[in-house]
Amino acid sequence: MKYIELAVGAILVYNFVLSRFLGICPFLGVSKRISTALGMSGAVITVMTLASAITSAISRYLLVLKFEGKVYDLRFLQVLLFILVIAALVQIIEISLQKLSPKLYQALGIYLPLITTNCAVLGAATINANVGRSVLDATLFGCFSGIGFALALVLFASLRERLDLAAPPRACAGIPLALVTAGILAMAFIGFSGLC
Amino acid sequence: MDETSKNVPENDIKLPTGEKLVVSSSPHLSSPERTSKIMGRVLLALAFPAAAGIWYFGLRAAWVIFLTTVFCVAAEAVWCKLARKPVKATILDGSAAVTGVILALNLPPHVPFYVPLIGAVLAIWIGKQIFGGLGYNPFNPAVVARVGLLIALPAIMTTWPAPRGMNSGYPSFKEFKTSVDAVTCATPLSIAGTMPKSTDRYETSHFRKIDNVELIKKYALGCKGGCIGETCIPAIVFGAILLVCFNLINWRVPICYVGTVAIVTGVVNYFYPGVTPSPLFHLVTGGLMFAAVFMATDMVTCPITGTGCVIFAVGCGVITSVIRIWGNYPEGVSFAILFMNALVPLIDKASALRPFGHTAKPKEVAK
Amino acid sequence: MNKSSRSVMTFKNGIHPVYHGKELSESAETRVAPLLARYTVPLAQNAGKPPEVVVNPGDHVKKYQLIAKASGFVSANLHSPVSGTVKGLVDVPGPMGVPAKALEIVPDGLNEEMEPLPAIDWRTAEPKALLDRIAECGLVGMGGASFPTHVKLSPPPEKEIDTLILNGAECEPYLTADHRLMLEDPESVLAGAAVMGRILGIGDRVFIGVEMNKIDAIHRLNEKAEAYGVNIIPLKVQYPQGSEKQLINAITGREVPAGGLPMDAKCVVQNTGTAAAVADAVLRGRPLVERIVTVTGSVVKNPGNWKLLIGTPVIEAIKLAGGVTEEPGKLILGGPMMGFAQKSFEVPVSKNTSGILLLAQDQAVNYVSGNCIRCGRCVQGCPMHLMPCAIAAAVESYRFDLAKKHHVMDCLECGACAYVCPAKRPLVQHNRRAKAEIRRLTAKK
Amino acid sequence: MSTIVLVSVIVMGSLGLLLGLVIGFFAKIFKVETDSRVDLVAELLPGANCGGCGKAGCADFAKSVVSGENPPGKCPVSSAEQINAIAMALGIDAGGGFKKRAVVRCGGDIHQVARKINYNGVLDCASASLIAGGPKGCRYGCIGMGSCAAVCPFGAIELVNNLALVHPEICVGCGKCVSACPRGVIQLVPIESTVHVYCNSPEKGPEKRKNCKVSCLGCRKCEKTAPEKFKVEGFLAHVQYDAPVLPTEEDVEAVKCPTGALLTAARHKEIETNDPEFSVNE
Repeated sequence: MKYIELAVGAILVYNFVLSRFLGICPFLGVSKRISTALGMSGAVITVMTLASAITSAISRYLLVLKFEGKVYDLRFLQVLLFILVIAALVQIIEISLQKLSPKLYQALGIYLPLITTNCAVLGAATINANVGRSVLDATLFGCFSGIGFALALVLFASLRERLDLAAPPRACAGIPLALVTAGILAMAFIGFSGLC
Repeated sequence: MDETSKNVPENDIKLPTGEKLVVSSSPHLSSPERTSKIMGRVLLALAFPAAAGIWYFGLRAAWVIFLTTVFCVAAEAVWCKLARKPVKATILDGSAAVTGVILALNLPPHVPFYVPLIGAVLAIWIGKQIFGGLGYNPFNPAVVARVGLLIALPAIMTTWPAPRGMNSGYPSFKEFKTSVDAVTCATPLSIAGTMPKSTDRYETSHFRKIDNVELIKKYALGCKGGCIGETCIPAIVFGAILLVCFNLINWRVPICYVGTVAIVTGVVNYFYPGVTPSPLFHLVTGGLMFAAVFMATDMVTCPITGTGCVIFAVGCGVITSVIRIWGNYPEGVSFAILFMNALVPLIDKASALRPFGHTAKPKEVAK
Repeated sequence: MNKSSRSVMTFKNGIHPVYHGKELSESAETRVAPLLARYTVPLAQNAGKPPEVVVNPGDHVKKYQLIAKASGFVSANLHSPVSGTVKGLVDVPGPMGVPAKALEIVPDGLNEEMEPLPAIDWRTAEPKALLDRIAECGLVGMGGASFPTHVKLSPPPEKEIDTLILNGAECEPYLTADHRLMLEDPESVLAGAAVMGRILGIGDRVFIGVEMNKIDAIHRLNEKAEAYGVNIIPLKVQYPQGSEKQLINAITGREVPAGGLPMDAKCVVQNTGTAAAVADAVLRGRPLVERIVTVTGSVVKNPGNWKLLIGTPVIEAIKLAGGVTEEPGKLILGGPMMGFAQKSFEVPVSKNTSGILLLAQDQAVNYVSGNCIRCGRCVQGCPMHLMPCAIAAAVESYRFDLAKKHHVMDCLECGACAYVCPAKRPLVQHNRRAKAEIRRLTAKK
Repeated sequence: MSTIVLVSVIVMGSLGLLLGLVIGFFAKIFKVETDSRVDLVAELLPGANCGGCGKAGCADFAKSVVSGENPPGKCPVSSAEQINAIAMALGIDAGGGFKKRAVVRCGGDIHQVARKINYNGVLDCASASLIAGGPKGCRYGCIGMGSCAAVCPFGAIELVNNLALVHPEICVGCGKCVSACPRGVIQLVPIESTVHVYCNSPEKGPEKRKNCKVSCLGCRKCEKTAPEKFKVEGFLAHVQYDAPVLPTEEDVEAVKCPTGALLTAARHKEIETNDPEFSVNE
C-alpha cells in the first residue's frame, strides 16, 4: 500500500513537470515527436533512478560522518555532491547512447547533456534527502518520478504531434501554443490532488 | 436524311453553353449534413437539461445561460475579427453557441456576471481559437473553462443555491418568481466528500443519511444543489436519446463512462461501504450524467474509432470514480475528461483501424 | 438451391446516399441514336499504351473496320464506329481535362459494314481462340478503368483463379445503363459471363452481383441463368458495392490484400457491359464500337439511355435527350461519385463512358473546406476502413509521410468520405494529392 | 574547522575520482569514432536544413563537405564569408558559381488570363492541377495558389494577383519551390541574371494567345535581335542562362517583345505589384 501511494504520488499527484513544475526545459525541448520523447523518457528514468539510489546512499552514509567519535556534518556539500553524481551518470548515459543508438543521440541533441541540469533529477534527490527516505524508497521514488516525467512528456509529445497539424494563428504557433497546452494539461493534473 | 431529322428539333432544344460549369474533384454529390446542422441539433438536445435547470433554479439560471452563450459568441467574434478570419461563417457554424450553453449548464445558477465572461474567454480563446478554431482543439473548450474557473474561483464555483422546492419536494409555478433567494445548500457529493471515511468492512454506512431510496429519487428528478444543467437526470437522458438518434454522439461513450463509474464505485462500496456511497448515488449526483452525455462525447475531443471511444470512456470513468472516492475534489468529471482528452492522440494511435486487405492471409468466410 | 432466396450480401462500412436519381432514367428503354455529322474517336481509350493509327487522312473506312491497332499486350484495338471518311487526328478535350488525340471521322451515310467475323461456338472452342477474339475486337473494361479485357482474362500462370464476378451492382447514383442492359439483353450478359468463365477455366463459380434496387433485372437474369451456369447474387443497396474489392468481399468474403489485384484473391471482376460486348464479339463477331450510355441529370429534359457510338460528342448526346431545362452547373462523365467533371461539351463518348450527367448549379456539391470536427462519419463510411479525416489533416500540413502511414495508398477514391462530410471538405482531392505525391517520391528514390 | 575542510576535500575528491574512473571505463567500452571536423562544418552552416544543396540537411551536407563530395560553395544559403570560413577551416577550395535564385516563368496573373475555369476545391496548386487540368485556361502557367510560397523556408515568395512572385533579395535558391510546383514553372537561374521570359507554355502561339495576353508567341524577335542570348525552341523563347554574357535591360528594350513576355525582373515586379491592369499593348 505504501508503495502504491508512493507511485501515485510521484506519478500523478506531485508530477514533477505538471505539479512541481520542474524539468520544464526538456519537457518543451524534446516533445516534438513521440519517438524522441520516449528516448528522453528512458534516459531520464534511468538517470533519476540511479541518481536517487546513489544520492540517497550518499546522504545517508556520507554526509553525516561519524569518525573517531567526532561528527562531521557535511550537509552543506549536498547540492555539490548530488550534481557531481548526476553529471557523471548523464555522461555515462551519453557515452553509451552515442554508441548504442546514434539516431536517438542525434535527436536528443543538446538536451541529453542538459539532463545534468534537469532540476527534476536534482529535485528528486533533494526531496529524498529532505524526507530522509531509505535507499530502497528513494530509488523507487526516483523511478516513479521518472515515470511521472515520462508520462507528462509522452502525453505532451502526442498532443504536440496533433497540434502540428492544427492551424493556429501565426503569433500563437510553436512554443506559445505548447505552453498553453502544457498549462491545460497541468490543470487536468490538479484534479488528482488529495489522492495521497 | 439525318440532316432533316437533326434540324427539326434543333430550334426548340435548349442547349447548355457551359458558362456555369464548375470543375471539382469527385464526388459531385454530398449528403445534406452540415456542421451548422449538427450544432443546431446538439443545441436542441441541450434544451432539455437547460429547461430543467431553469425550472429548478428560476429565471436567474436562464439569465446565466443567456449571458454565457452571448459572451461565448462574442468572444468568438472578437477573436475572428482580430485574427482576420471570417467572422460570420465562424459564428454561424454554431460551435461557440454550443460551447456557451454547455459551459453555462456547468455553472452554479447564481454566479455573478463576470464568471460567464471569464469562462467564455477561457473556453473560446484558450480552449479553442488559439489552436486554430473548431476541430483543432485537443481539449473540450467548455471543460477547459469549467476547470479553469473551478481552480481560479473555487468559492463562487462551489456555492450552490437551493433549488426551488428543496423542502417541499417539487417546485410549483407559484414559487417561480419568488425563488431568487440566497439560501444555499451543499451538493450531495460535497456532503459525501466531507463525511469521514472508514475502512471498516462491516460498518453499516454512515452515508445512509444522504444515500437512501427516497433521496435518490429526489436527486434523480433534479431536486438537489448543483450546476444548472446537471441536476435533472430524465432531461439529460432524453437529450442523450436525441443525440444518439441523430447519430451525433458515439453511444459507447456515455454507456461505458457511466458503466465504469457504476462498476468502480460499486466494487468499492461493496467491500468498504464506509468509504463511498452506493453506485446509484454516484450516478444520479454531480455532473456525471451530464458530462457523460454532453461533454465527454464532444466529437472534436473524443477518439474517432469505436474502440478508441470505449478506452476513452472507461478511462474517464475510472478517473472520475478515483477522484470522487479519494480525491480532494468532491466531483471529478471535468478533470477526468480533461485528462482523457490529453490521451486522445495516443488512443487514436493505439486504436487505429485495420485497413481493408491488411491481413497476413485472406480469410475465407463464405462458401 | 434457390439462388434468389440467399440472404442479401454486402460489405462492411460504406454509405447510403439519400438520393439515387435512378428513377429519372431506369424505366427509359434504350434507344438507338441517329447518325451524326461527325465523330471524334479518342485514341487512348484503354489503360496502358494507346493503339497505333493504321488509317490515313482521307481514307474511306467501313463500319467495324480497324482504325488503330494495339501497340503491345496492354493495349486494345480500335474500330471505326461508322462508315465514312477519316479526316485526320484532332485535339479533343479529354475526360481528365488534358487534351487528347482523336480520329475525326465524317460518316458518308452509306452505312457500309465489314463482314462480321465468324461466330465461335464457345462451349467447345479453345480458351485461346476466345481470348484472341476478345483481343481482336478491342474490348476494354467498360465500368471505368478501361483495362484491356484480354489482359484481365489472362492472369499469370502462377495465380490460381477460381471465381469470376460480373459487376452488375451499378452502385453509382443516377446511372442506369447496366440496369437497362441486364433487363433488355440478359442473354448477352449471361453468355459473355459464361464465355469468360470458360476462358478462365472456372466451372461453377461465375457470379453476377446485382444490387437489390434492380430486382426486375435479377428476375430476368435468373430466368436464363441456369442454362449458362451462372449464379445471380442479390446485393444490398450500398455504396460502393460495385467497387472490385468490395464486390469480392461481399460475394466471396475474401479480402484483396493491400496493394494487390483481384487475382490475388483468386478472382476476376468484369463489368456487365463488358460481358455483353464479349458475347457480341464471340457469338456475333462484332468489335466494340458502341455502348449504352445514361444521359441524365435534373436539368436534362428527357433523361434516358441511348446506345451511342464511340466518339459521339457529349453535346450531341444531350441534344438527343432534348437539351436542358436550365444552364447546368456541372457536367460529369461517369457517375456522380467517381465521375470526372468536365469543362467542355466537346468531350467524346469513349468505351468506358457509362453516363453523361448534368447537375443543376445548386445541386452539385460546393466544397468549402470547413474545419474538420472529427465527427468520424468519413471513418464510418470508408469501405477500405481508412481514416480520411486524418489523411486530409496530414495533407493540409504537407505531411505526406503521415498520410502514407494512414494507408492513403489503399484509397479507392470512391468518394464515400467526401459525400458524408458535414464540413464539405474535399477529402478525395486530398487523397489524390497524397497518392500522387507519394508515387512521385517513391519514383524519385 | 580545518578538519571539516579536510574531510570535505577527501570525500569530494574520492567520489570525483571514483566517478571519473567509471566514466573512463564506459568511454573505453563505448568508444565512437567521430570526425570533429563534421561538427565544426555543421556549426558554420546556417542550419536552415532547406535541402538546397541536394543533401538531406545541414548535418548531411557537412559530412559530404568533409569527405570532399561537395565543395562548401554548394550551400545556397550561406554568404560568401561563411563559405570562405568553412573552406579556410578545412583548408580546401570554396568552390563557387552555384549561387542561384528562383524565377517564376509566368506573367499570367488574374488580369492576363483570358479563359478562366470555375474551380471548386482545395486551394493548393498541386491539388488543383489534378482536377481537370487546373483552374486557369493555360495548362502550363502558374496556378497561383501558392504551393511554392507555402514550402519556401525563407518566405521569399509572395502571391500577387494570383501569380507567384519571387523576391530576389530574399531568395537563396534552395530550389524547394521548384519541386513543389506541379507545373515546373519555377526555374533556378544564375543570381546575376536580370532578364527572363515570363512564359512557360510550349503550345502553339495562337493557342496560347487564346488563354493568356502576355504569353510568348514564339515570334523569334528576340532570337533575331540577340541570337547568343535568346533561343526559341518550338514556340517558346528561352534566355540562354549559360551564355557568357547575360541579357540586360538594353536587350529587352532592343527586342521590344510584342506581348511583353520578355521582361527584366525589376519591371516584372513593378507591373505585378504596382499596376495590376498593366498590359504592354496599351
